[in-house]
Amino acid sequence: MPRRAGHFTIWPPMKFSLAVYSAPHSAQSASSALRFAKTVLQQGHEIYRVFFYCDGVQNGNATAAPPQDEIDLTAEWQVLGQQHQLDLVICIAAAQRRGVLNQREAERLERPAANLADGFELAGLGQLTDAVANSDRLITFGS
Amino acid sequence: MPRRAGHFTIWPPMKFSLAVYSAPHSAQSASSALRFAKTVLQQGHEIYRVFFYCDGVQNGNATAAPPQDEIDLTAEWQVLGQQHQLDLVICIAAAQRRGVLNQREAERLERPAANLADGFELAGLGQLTDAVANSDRLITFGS
Amino acid sequence: MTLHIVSKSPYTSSALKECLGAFASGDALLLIEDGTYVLRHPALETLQSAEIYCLEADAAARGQQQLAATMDRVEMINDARWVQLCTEHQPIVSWFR
Amino acid sequence: MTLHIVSKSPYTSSALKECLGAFASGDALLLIEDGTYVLRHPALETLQSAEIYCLEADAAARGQQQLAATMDRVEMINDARWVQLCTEHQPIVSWFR
Amino acid sequence: MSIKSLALCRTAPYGNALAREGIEAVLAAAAMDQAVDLLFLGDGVFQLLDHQSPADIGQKSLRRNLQALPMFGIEQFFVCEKSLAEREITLEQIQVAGAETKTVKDTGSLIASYPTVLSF
Amino acid sequence: MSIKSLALCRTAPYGNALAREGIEAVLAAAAMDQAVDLLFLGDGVFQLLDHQSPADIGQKSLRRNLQALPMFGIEQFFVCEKSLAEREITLEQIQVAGAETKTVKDTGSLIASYPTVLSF
Repeated sequence: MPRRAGHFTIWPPMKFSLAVYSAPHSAQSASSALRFAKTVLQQGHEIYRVFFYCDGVQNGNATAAPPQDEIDLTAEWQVLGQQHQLDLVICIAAAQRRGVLNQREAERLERPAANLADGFELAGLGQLTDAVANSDRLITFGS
Repeated sequence: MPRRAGHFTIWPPMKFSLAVYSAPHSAQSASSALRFAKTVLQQGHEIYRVFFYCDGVQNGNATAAPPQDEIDLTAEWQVLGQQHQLDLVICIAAAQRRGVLNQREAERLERPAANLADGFELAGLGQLTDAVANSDRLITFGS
Repeated sequence: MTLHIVSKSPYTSSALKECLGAFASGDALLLIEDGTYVLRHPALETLQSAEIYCLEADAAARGQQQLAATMDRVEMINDARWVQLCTEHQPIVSWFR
Repeated sequence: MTLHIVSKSPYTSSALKECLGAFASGDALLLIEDGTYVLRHPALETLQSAEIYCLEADAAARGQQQLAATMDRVEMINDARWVQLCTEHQPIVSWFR
Repeated sequence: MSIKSLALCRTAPYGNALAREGIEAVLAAAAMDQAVDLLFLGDGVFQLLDHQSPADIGQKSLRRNLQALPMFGIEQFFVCEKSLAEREITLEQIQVAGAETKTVKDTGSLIASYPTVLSF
Repeated sequence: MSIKSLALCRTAPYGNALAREGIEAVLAAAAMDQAVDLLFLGDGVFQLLDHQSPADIGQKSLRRNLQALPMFGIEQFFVCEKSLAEREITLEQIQVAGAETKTVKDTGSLIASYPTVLSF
C-alpha cells in the first residue's frame, strides 16, 4: 500500500544498496552517500547493504579524527548502522591496500594496529555481487 | 663542478622539495613521486623535504598491507628516507582528518590506535611554506 | 528508463559529455555535487525533451540558486525526491569522473 | 621558462586545455602518467614551436610506444632527464586535474 | 529486461586504481556465476589497447586481467564506437583472445536494457 | 623574478577537498609572512562566486576562508579572464571585501614570473 511523505506518493518499500568509493573529507560523494542512505530509510525503504570500495574503505577507519566542526562520517555511519541494523561492509582487499584492518587482519599481516571502526565488517567482493543480485536498486557514489 | 650521468651534463646540485597529494594504490602519482625522488638523489641533487598533504598523508600509514606483488610505497619511502636522511613530513591537520596518527595524537584525540609509520613525522603546514622558501625547486604530485 | 546522475563539473570533466552520448530517449538526468555547475553550461540545451533534476542543496552550496530559479526546464529537488527518482527509474548510472 | 607537467588524459580532463591556455612562449611541456595520451590528441598540433617531452615508461605502460616512435616533435625521456628538465626550468607547474 | 548487470568501465588504466578495481569486481562477480557484461566507454577503451608494458612503472598489466575474463565465461566486451573513433583506435588494437569485441553505436539503449549498472 | 610564490587554484569548492586544503596552505603561508599570490583558473574561479550556502551539505563556506586572506596581507586575487567568460561569471559576482580582483589575460606570463608555483 503506497504511503505518503510530504506530498510525494511512495511506492512499496524497495531494497537499496549503495557502493561507496570515496574517502571522508576528500570528496563530497562520501557525505552524499550518507545523506542518501538516511533519506532512503526516512522514506520507509530498506537498505540491503552499503559496500565500501576503493578509497571508500576509509569510511570505516576508526583512527580518523576530523575537527569538531566537521562531519565525522565514520561516527555517523555507526549511529545509522546501529539504529537500522545496517550491513556496512568494507571490501577486505581494498582495505588491506589502504590500511584499514581489524584485529585478526592486523595480526595476520603483522601490522602494528587494528583500526576498523565498530559496526563495520570486512568481507570480500562477493558481497558486492550479492548486493547487485538481491537489491532493487544499486547506486554508485564514486569519487 | 658539473658532473655527468650517462650523456647528460648535470648542473650543480639543487635542493628539491616534493608536495605529494595522492594515496598509494589509488593514483599513480604517489609512485611517480617516489620514482622522481629516487632519481633526484641518484643524480646527485638534494631533497630538502617531502611534504605529504591531502590524501598523500596515507603514504605514512603503517597499517597499509599491499599484496606482496605490489609496491609498498610506505616501506620504500622508509628505506629511501633512512638511506638519505630525508625529511618526510606528513601534514598533521590532513592526517587527523584521514586517520594517520602517532602515539601522542592517538592519545590526545582518544583514538584506538597509532598508525604513523616510522621515519615519517607529523608537522604543520608551515613546513610546506618553509620548503617553498628554502628549496630551489618544488614539484607537486597531485591526484 | 535510465536515471543518469552527473556529479562533476562540465567545464573540467568529460562526465556530462559522455553521459549525453549515452542518453536514450525517455531517460532522466539528475545533477548533484559539482554536476550542478551544468546549470550554467550550454550543453544543457542539447537535451531538449528530457526530464532534468538538480539537487537544491548542492546547487545552493555553490551559489547556483539564483541561476536555478530562472530555469524552467530544470526541477530543483530535495533528498526525498532524489530517493523517489531512484525508485522510479532503472537502471541508475553514476557519472562521477 | 615554465615547465608544465600534464598528468591527465586530454579526453576526460581539462588539464591539457587549461595548461595550453596558460602557455607562454618558450615554455616546455612534459607529459606523464595519463597525460601521455596527449600523444594521440589533436591539441598537440596547436603547440607549434614548444619543446615537448614525454616520459617513456609512462607511455609504454599505456601502449603508446609505437605511436611515440612516429612523432618527431616529442622527445621521449627517462627519469634522469625528467629531473634534469626540472633543474633547467623555473617555475614547474603540475596540471593534475 | 536482462537479469545481467552491466559494468560501465570509463577509466584509463594505471593513472588511477579505479580501472583495476573495477575489473577485480567484475572478476569476482563472474567467479560467483553472476552474469555481468562490460561496456568500455570514454577513456575506459584504453584498458583494451594492446602493447601495454607497465613493468617500468611498477604495475601489473591490466590487460592481462581482461584476458582472464573469458575463462570465467565473459566472452564479449561491448565498446563504445564513438570513444574508439575519437581516440583513433582501431578494432585490431583492442582484440582480446577468447573474447569478442562488439562495437556499440547506441550505448543509451544498451545501458537501458540492464536493471543494474555499476560504474568504474 | 619575484620572491613570492604563486598558488594556482583550479578546483571548484565542496566537491573535492583540494580547494579547501589549497586555501588552508595559502593561509598558513600568509600567517608565516611568506609572500604568496593566488591565481584562480578553470573551475577554481567558482571558489570566488558569491551566495555560497553550503550549510545544507554539511560544509563550511570556503568563500569565508578567502575573505580571511586580506587580514593576512593578501589583498589581491588574480583571476583568469577566459575562465570567467567561459562560465559567464561577472566581476561583480566574485568580489571579496578587502581584496582587489585582477583579471588576467596572459596567465602564461604571470605564471612564468614566479620561482615556485603550488597547484591546488
